[in-house]
Amino acid sequence: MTLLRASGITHFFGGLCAVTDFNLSLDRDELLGIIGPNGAGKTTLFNIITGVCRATRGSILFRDAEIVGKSPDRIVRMGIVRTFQNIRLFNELTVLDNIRVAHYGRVRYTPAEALLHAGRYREEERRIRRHSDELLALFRMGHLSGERAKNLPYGLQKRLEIARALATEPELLLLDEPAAGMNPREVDELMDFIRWTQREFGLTIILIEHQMRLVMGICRRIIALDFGATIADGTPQEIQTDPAVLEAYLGEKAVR
Amino acid sequence: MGRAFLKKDLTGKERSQGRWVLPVFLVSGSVLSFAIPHFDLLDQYIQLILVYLGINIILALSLNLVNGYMGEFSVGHAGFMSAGAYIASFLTVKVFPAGALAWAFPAAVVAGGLGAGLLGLVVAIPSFRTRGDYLAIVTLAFVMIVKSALENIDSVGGARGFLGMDKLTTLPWTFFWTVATVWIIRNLIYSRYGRGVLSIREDEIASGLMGVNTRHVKLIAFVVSSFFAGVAGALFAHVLQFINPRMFDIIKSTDVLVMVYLGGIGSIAGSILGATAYTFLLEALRPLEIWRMVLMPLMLVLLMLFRPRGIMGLRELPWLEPAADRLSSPNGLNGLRNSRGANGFGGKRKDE
Amino acid sequence: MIYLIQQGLNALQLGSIYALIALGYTMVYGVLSLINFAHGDFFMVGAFLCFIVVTFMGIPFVPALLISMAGVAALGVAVERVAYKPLRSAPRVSAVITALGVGIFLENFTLALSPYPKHIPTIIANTSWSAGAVTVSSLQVVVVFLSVVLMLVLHFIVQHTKVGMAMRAISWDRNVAPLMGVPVNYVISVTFALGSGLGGAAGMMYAMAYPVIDPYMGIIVGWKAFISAVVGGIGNIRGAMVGGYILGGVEVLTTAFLPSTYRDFVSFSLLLVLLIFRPYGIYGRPRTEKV
Amino acid sequence: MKRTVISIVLFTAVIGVVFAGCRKDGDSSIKVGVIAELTGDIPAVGASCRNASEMAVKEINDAGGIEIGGRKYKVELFIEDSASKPDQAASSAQKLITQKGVVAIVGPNSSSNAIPASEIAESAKVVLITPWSTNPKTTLDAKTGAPKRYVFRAAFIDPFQGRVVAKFALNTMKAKKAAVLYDVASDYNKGIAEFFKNTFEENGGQVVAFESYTTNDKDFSAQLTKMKSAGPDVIFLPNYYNEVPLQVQQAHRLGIRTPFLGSDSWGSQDLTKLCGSDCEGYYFTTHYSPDSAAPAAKKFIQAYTVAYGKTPDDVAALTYDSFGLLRQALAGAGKLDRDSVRNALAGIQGYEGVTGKMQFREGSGDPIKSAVVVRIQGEKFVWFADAQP
Repeated sequence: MTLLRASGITHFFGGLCAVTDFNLSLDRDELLGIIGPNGAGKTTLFNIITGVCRATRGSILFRDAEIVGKSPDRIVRMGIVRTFQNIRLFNELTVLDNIRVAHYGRVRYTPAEALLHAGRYREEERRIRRHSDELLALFRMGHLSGERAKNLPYGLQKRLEIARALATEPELLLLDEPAAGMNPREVDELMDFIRWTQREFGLTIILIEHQMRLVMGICRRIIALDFGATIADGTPQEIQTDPAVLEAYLGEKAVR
Repeated sequence: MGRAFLKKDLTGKERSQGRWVLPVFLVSGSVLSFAIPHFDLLDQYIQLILVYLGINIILALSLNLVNGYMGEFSVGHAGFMSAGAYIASFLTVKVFPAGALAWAFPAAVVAGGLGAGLLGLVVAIPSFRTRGDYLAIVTLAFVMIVKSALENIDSVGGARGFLGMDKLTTLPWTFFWTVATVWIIRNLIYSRYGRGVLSIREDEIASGLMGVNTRHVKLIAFVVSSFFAGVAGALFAHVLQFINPRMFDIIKSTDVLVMVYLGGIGSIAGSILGATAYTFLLEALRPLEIWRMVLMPLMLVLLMLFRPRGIMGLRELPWLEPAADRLSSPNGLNGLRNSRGANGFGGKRKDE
Repeated sequence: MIYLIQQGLNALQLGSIYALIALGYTMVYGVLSLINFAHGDFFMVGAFLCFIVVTFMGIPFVPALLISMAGVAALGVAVERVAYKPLRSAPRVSAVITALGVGIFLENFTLALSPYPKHIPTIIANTSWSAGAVTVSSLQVVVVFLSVVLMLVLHFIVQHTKVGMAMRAISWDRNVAPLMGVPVNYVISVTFALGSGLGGAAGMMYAMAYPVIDPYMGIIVGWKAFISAVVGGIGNIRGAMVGGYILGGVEVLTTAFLPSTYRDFVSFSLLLVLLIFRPYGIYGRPRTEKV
Repeated sequence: MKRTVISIVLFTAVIGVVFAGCRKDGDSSIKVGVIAELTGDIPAVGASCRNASEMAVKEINDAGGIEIGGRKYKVELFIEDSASKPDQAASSAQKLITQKGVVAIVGPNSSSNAIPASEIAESAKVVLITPWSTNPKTTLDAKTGAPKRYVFRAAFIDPFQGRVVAKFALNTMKAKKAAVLYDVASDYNKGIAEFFKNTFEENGGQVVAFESYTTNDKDFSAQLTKMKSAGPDVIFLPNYYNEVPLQVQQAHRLGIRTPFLGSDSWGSQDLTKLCGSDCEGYYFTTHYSPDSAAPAAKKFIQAYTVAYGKTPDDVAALTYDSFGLLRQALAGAGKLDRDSVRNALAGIQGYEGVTGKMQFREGSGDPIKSAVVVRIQGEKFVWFADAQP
């Protein structure tokens, strides 16, 4: 069953074409990897899907609903959420509040109820609270819930960022270079963690990554981008042997 | 003030202490607010200062919502205040019958707040597109526009000012509105909108990408903030019994800014403290005459150097937080903690 | 038509002064991202220095200008060292509030010394030339000419000297610049010296053009110059100049063609409209955030 | 928890100590409060007010005080800064009344400060004399329109002066077309400008330009250029002495040669200092002219000049007269209670002050006094004509 269908996505950055004619049909429960050298348009693609930038041309259907042109928060409520290449937590807020912020779109009470702490407020807040506590416990961060996010070590900040994304109750999770700055042992842990998360939360995941080991290790399907254009789409084995990829991506890497 | 007083490491047990402070304060405060003027427990001068104090708390707290909690830099508070002052005064003087002022006054105050809130809506819209310094300019220009407009409206006296208001702002009313402001703004902060406000301060883009409707949140924050600025203006007009456009110039805005940043951004207790310190110091330093105005900014600069976020920056008195927000959750974390869960990645706790 | 030319000349003079003060704002902002709200009061100090130097020491124009500039530059550097430097890593707004405090302090300190307005004696022979019904005064010429010269000098320093390059480097990225061997503290001091020095020059010229000065003269002019800087695109030198002339032009033209009671109302509304269409000013670029 | 309580207690205690103030029982002195704009946007006004107050009180005390009911009382002066903010003016008044127990208050000066302070004085039944406030509403009850009982002023009010100036322009200067430049944000300037316009037009004149600016503006060239093209016979500047020189100089620079006319706000010797020769030969209406003043006034002018190095401006003169009125009232009251003082003040017949002869209109706090027209000659203000509306 198709969850996300992108067709003809094109995005210009002042004359420069950051993404050209990107097409994708993503099934539920897939774990898709996107690779490509720096500047290939991977993050731009995420920005388009999440509504940060608006595609110049093309359409993206998520569960058969158009998302191009919608605001980021609408898209989150529809069930797409992402993490960031450089961690972007709410630094001065506590771990718990970082999680609770992400419940914004899932809360049903009106501003008036919020101002008066009346009506559905209490019940909903209790629910958010319980959900957040469970989530933190599941991520083994329950004991840290009162800590300010900025005080966490790097690895825990990454973990919190994923937990925060999951608090929005997404169907599709976009991970932007989750393994950046990790040593091989941590990458192994991360691979387990991503697999576990996908299973536990029933997610579909798109992953941008430079660490080939991670991508090849957990993705069953990989798309390779170069200069905004899709140059290959297939299983890890196919990608590894694809001449275009070798030339554009691995070739470049070898030179480096 | 000791650390125990400002607990920031949140352990449930200590948080639950001091719960009695709030109810005791509310009850004794409301009794006193009636008793003081009735039995003349304090002289008129101190009563007047207490009224100013209430108004200043309302102003500081409402500005803190936008500047401290949301992290914008608005200097438009004087404009909202003047809107509230003029609307309420116009109503009590020219519209409501003189005999009905007892019930009409609260209505006038609310109307003043609503009028200011409406202006807040207008100012919020540019905040969708711009932030920081550009928004500061928008609000600065807003203050000048409102002042200039008022100078040109002859039916409210133009530059000569508007008068004829009765002294309707009593101590009980001041107390009521101060408590209402603290309560409602606290409620807002400890709701999903309040967390949205905080997340905008921390990282607006990430906030939107975590599902926060940033436009909606900004609108609410601006409207609530300007509503209470309007309320403060209405109360102010009915204690001075005279208003003119010049009272609400950019200097007034900077006074409120000083209160907010003195007391501490992102803290209700901070705003209360900042407004209190400001109001009382201004009066207590009177014997210094001109040097009072030299000393005050100097103290502000020194405070900023040693406490850049203000006295209570980003911290809160525990008994101002709602009971439901306490960290000791009914489920008990320990039960959940190690039952099942991620084979964590990402290293150890910092303190291990 | 003659009326329009005359009003245009008026706008040019007013705009030059706004532009000159706006430059100080923009310099500091460009390098430090700090709105130096005390700048209007630096400007006031410049005018008072000019008063002291000219009245009590009888020093002629050019040295007086240099003394004013140097004095205010020193003040700017001192204030930066004492009050702003410790706050470089603090939240941005703390420094802004500190600046506000420094400004109020300067105003009231000057006031405590002497509350009465001061008169600046004539420094430059005041002659007017008339061409038909259009009148140009020597003062107007001096103010506009000097402003333009100072702006050009500043432009040269920023674009073509080593220290200017360092300033641009810091404004580009304050964290990376020191790694590239840029002496940050020194460059920031130079920035403050330049920005404040310009404020001092503006104060002196203002005092010549409008020779009655008082301790609060910097407040409104300062805010207006800040508006000019933002309208032009804060942090951008060309923007500050253009913004100053726009504000001066708008103020003069609304007075010229509309009832002057509505001047503030109309001119600030116009500026707001401008900011709605160009939210980051004329030369400003939004700081695009990488996601 | 203990520390919480202790902190709160300490905080309250500190505030209590601060506000308990010193409540001395000074039976042998009369307490008089002064509210002056020492800081804020008109510090020069506050400074003059304070100087004149201190001088007036020193004079009284050097003369042994005021005799009331056979006993000599010295005057004890309490000066408060209103920071030129209405709320601070109100709290100053309240503090003087309740904590210092003053018999009377002199000040505040600007109407926007005087009105809220007068409300407080009125409700506490304490005499308040504002030296300088010219807004007609200062002495009137806003609700009923009737005069306040305890609020007086030493200056004449805007409508009076507006009419005087307009008549002078029409009849003496023979002007047909007038232009006005005024500060729209200041009630004094705006008030006189409007009353001038009304009177001038009612009597057959024509106001060809009615231009405004905002407080703290220094550049008036746009407005003046506009006036120049309207071609008036006279330009009326009801503005303060620190702004007038700029306006006149800029007009001259623009080639305007029309005569200028002013109001009592020109009445500071600083005007000629700031103006240089630019104001030569212009007229303004004011309370008194130093050369024609009464001997007592001359004595004051001289003493003030010696003490403060400058001739007294209108604020100083009016403050001094406020004290003069108060002194006469106290001496005539016979008793020191607030109501007797009030009645004695209201009943003063023909007080001869620095700013001329005055007495209060029946049942009102506004004085009846005459205006003079003064001509600027060199450094001096020279008497030109007495003026009645």
